[in-house]
Amino acid sequence: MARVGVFVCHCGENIARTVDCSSVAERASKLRDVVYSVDYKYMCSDPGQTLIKDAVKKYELTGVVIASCSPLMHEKTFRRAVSEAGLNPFLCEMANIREHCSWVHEDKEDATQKAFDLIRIMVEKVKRNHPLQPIRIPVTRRAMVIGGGVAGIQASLDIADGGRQVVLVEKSPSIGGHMAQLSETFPTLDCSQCILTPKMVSVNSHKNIKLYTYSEVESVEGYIGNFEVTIRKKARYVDDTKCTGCGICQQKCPMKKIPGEFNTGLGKRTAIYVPFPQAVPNIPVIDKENCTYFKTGKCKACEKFCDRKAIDFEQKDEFIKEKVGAIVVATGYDLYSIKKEQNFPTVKGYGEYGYGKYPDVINSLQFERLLSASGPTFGEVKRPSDGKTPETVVFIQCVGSRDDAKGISYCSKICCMYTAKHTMLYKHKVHNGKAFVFYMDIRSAGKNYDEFVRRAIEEDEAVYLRGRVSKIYQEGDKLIVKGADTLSGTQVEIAADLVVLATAMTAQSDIVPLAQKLGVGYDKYHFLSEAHPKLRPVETNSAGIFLAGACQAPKDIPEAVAQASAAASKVLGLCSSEELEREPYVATVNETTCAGCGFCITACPYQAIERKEIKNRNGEVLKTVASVNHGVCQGCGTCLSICRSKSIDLAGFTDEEVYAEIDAMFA
Amino acid sequence: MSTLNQIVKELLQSGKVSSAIGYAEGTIPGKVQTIIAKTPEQAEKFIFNSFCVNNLVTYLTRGFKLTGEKPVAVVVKGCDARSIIALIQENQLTREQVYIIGVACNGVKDKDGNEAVKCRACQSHTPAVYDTLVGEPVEEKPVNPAEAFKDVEKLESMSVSERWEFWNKEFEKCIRCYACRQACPLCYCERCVVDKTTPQWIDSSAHPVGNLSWHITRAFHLAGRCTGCGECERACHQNIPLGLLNKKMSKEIFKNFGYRAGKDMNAKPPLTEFKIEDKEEFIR
Amino acid sequence: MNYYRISAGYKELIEALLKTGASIIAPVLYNKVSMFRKISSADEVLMPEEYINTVRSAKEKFFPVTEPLVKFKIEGKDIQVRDIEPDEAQTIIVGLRPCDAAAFNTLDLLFSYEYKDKFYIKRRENTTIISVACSKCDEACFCTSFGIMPDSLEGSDIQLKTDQDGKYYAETVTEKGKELASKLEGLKASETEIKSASIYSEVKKKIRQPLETDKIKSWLDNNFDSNFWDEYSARCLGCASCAFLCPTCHCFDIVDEMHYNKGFRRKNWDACQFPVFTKHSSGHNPRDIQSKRYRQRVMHKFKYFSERFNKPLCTGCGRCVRACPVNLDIYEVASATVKY
Amino acid sequence: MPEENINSKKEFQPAIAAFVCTWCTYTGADLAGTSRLKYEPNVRIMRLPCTGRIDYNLIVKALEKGADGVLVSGCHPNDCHYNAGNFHARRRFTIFRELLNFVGIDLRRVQFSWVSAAEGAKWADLINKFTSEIKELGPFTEYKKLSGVSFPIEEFDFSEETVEASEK
Repeated sequence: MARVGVFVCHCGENIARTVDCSSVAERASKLRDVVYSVDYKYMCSDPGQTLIKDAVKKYELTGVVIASCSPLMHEKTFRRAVSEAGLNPFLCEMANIREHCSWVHEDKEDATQKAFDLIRIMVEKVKRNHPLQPIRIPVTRRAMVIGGGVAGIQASLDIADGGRQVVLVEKSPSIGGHMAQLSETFPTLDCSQCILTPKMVSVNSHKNIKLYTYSEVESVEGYIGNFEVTIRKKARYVDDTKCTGCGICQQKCPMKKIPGEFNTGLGKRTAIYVPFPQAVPNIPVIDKENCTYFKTGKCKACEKFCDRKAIDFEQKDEFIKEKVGAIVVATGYDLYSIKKEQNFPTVKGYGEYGYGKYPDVINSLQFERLLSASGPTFGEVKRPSDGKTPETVVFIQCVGSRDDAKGISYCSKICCMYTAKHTMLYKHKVHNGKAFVFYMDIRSAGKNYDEFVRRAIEEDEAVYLRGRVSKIYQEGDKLIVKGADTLSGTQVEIAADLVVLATAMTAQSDIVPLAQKLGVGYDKYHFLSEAHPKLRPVETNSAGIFLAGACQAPKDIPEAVAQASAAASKVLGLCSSEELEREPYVATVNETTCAGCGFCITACPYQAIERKEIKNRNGEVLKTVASVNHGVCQGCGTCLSICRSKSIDLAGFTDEEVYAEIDAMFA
Repeated sequence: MSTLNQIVKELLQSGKVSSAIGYAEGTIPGKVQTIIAKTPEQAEKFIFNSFCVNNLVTYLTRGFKLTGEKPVAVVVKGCDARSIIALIQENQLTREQVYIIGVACNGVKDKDGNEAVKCRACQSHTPAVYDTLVGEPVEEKPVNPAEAFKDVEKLESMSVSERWEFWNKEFEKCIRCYACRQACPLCYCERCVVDKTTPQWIDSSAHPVGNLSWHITRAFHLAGRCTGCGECERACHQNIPLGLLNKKMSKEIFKNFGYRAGKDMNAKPPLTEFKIEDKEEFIR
Repeated sequence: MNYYRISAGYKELIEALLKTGASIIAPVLYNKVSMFRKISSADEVLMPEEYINTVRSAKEKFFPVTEPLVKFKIEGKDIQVRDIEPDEAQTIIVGLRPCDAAAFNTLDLLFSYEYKDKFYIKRRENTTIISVACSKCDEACFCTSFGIMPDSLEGSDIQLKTDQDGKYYAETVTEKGKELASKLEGLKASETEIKSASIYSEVKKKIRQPLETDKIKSWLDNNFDSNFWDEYSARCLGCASCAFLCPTCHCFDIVDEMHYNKGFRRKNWDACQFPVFTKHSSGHNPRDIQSKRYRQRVMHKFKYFSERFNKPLCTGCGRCVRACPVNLDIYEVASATVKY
Repeated sequence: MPEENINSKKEFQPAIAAFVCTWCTYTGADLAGTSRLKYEPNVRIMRLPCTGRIDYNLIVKALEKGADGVLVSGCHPNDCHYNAGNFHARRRFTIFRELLNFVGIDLRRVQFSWVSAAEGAKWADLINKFTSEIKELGPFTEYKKLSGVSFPIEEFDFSEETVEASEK
């Protein structure tokens, strides 16, 4: 038999002014299964809590209803109190007679009646409550970072410095990401490589970081604290345990005219290559597509000259399993490809600027390479077509960005800044050069950002034209750029030597399969979704998986780094104890009645429900049912409403509790 | 082309299937019987005629324990095939577990000998999925969309209180025999929610409250799933127009989410997913 | 035997019945379904020619599909229980077929066996049964298997019969019937005996060959574990159409329905074809598969009930045959047992 | 007590059930309280984790138990604490409403809203409007009639010793 105690709080005058607390307590004492009922001035005060604790013991209460303020205010307080008296804290419920009653109603009679009703409802609920225990999940106290750009590097270093092991997975042969390709960075104009390379080296040498380059995530199993990730280590055809990075193989490779990815196609590389001189690790890979041996079966020049016998043409992709407790996704971005063929069907190409048709119409990253001291022109600005130094350069902003027609409605955020930087760096290298910038708006919010743009205009004499370019065509060795200057209301025609398009940042072309493996949502632009846009910007809706950098949205370096550090701190928080404790509000499947239709599996926002085979003693599968992983379940109860046979129940809000509440509502 | 009987005989003889479910002559006029044949000798009893209105796919649900590792053969019309697709969608069946003997159908009759309601707007005279087909595929004639939902629209044009009267008069007859549920190929729950007693969400008594609650439940649980085979209504000896409720649900599901049940084995049922841009004019 | 000549037609008889002040239950077509309902005018009734048998049997008038037995209230620590008493209204049920009238005699045995069901018994006492002999039958009828004829008097207080001219005669069977007949204004005629019309013997010939119920019973005695059950019941859908329409099926469930602190304990129809019927609270179900449940139905009809009450639990009304969605015909099954 | 006041007490007081999610609407209703906004006292709020948890059964049961109006309220789209519970609920109720309407239940009695944790004022306003709408509609006599037959609650005055049969 249930023995319920009711404790009616006056909250000073806050409740007592409109609710006749003593009469409510008196009426509550007559409710069935209520064995003790009392009112008191401040239930949350020390004497109030003592009153509750004493009553729990004296009357051997099996349930407690505190009629006072909102449970969001004091549920924890009162549950702690009853638990100190030896009662399971989840056998304590609150009737909200302050926020939902005394403060919002004026008529004392009505408010008193309502307060009594709310108590009656909670008495019926608490009678059906089950004692619950917090859920404890063991935590594998190491993390994985996917993506070795600046965000991934930062997150890895922070976690590793925090004393936890990190597995860093990078799909290309070297870490570094897009930042390694940049010449200088805004707004300080410090050399990108100079600030990044030391970090890359630290990653390689850190005792807590295990680095897998030229590797991809194959599959992800498990849940928060307990992920098992399978990594596909792609065949490099170079044994990384033997290679010293001497570089002789690259010198001897006969295939020397392959457009290099690192130099955005502007420079050439060999078939066996290291993407750039500072690559980490400094171990080459053989590009199977372009290797003479793989194409014809003859050559092996690299093998012949390798003293260390590190070349291995027989190497196969390797699969490695890593157990981690948390995952940071830092996969970065792709540059909008401008061409007709796009990575995502929602995005359209940009034919009008002649990109791909005129060699001297290039994108912003290509211009970065032209500016870079380590680039194909060793930092001299030379145009691709004939190597001439361009004397007039037109920069066009918002190529793709903010254009609904192209399927990219968002602002790519960094283009205003890097275009300003481009004009400055260009002017510093080509003193007589003229830079024109077509822009829609200048967005330069950020520390020292607007000052930077002003400098480009005022000191480095970039000409900013507010308007769009309608057409570009070739005339002799000039590119004629036709556009509008909306501020003066005139049509502008500029004969340029080089046109640089500030192309949009888009999601990684291969992000969707990864997002699906991780169970992380993404928006319509395929940027990964954070758990809450304001309050949980680093978490995802899959517990234990965090975001860093431009995989979530366009970001500049400081923002990416900041988010990476934030993600790292989340990971370190998660890894700070051996077990994770969670509120026990989780769903459980009645396997006897479950018909295994799988509707809950589809509907669960957390992918917390999986299939489970029910077998007999002989190991034969009798049926397949749904099974909730309590480590992943967040307790929303969506599965419960989807389940037609009501074979799922949710602790804390069970069907019986809810039914009883409705039954008591208008009694 | 082989006849139905030859096909069934061959399947049972060769051991390709564990059993074959089909139609056989009934004991009273206008009724056909279900036959679940296990031996080739029984093959000669198989028939197909305009009284074969039953949807035999119901026998593929778990309660009948006919499906297993070896496929079970079943005679299906175009409309019935959609129930198979739905069962596959809902993990109750795999395509390999069933050998579909499709029959090209020119329409079947209801219990009064009239063309069955479901045949009037039929667009699947030939099953969309089968392993072998008996008869020539039937050409689909265009159906007047206005015709398809005429009965639903008639009710929609009534006032709310008229509809309330209408349904309560219908539900009043319900004696809770659950023939509607048992005949439905998609009511395969191991324990129907109406049989759940802790708590008893739906009163089991055949009084007005219990009956309304049951019929709301039945219709809603089939929303987005019902393929319109009409078995519920056919099984109801109290002549409650259950199909009307299902049809209304199908209409709304299609109108709001563009989904039709029993079309795509890989589709997600509409109430298990959502679109961010789903309409919400009704929300204040 | 007493016969009352009814000079007027069927409707006049109904009108005369209405004038007695008793509540009159007769077959009507209610919202597309033929069933027994209280009428207030003779125009509502289905004429005997209009139905072979009603879809719903008249058993629900004594044993309703759902009815409260007791009510209770919990106030604080106090629980109060009150019995509910059956109403005492005088009732006349008219227009049932002999098979249905006979069914009441069968149900009487059950509801007065050991526990006396006051609701059933009280209503039965206060009711006069006027059956109508069958001048037609259909392919589902098999009453003769149980010794019931198109003009059997078993269970009737009065039976209406017709001659070739379509005139009705009332044959009074019981004292209750006689008393009622004597009270019917304007309908009293000479107490002349009239020879049973030949149409009934003609109808009898059309009815399915009688089942050999004794043979069936002895087969059932020995074949509880026969494969027969699997073979024949594999197609049973497990609905309760047969049981719920049956005039003799009488299983019920007891449920408590509550509104917070008030409750009714109700008696609801139940059926052995439902999986939950025999499900224990442990989860174990002795009749876990449909073949066991269908076997129970046949056994109860032809064996168990006979063993206790000396008559089978079936009157051959054919409702289950007509209503079964998959044409699982108990006549066919019962005949097949002995040939198996 | 003035005459007018007595009359206003006699006015029909509807029973209103509100099923709300913890994170948005319940918190929003708390805010209405902390802001001391005033609204009609007829509503009984029931806290659930998410609108995703609010099955149609809750609505039907509330009507069976005597509610004259039912309100379901949760987080605005994209604000769901559980990301998608409200989206699932939205689909479910889009269809469920149509069913209720089709069987003849006046949809003015069964309403849905998004009330965020910041919308205390919206909550107070909504409850006032909803209460006055239900007052205008009057008691849900149609459903109460069904309940009257199924569960004649007036027969529980046990003070009288004569107890009548309750069927019919």
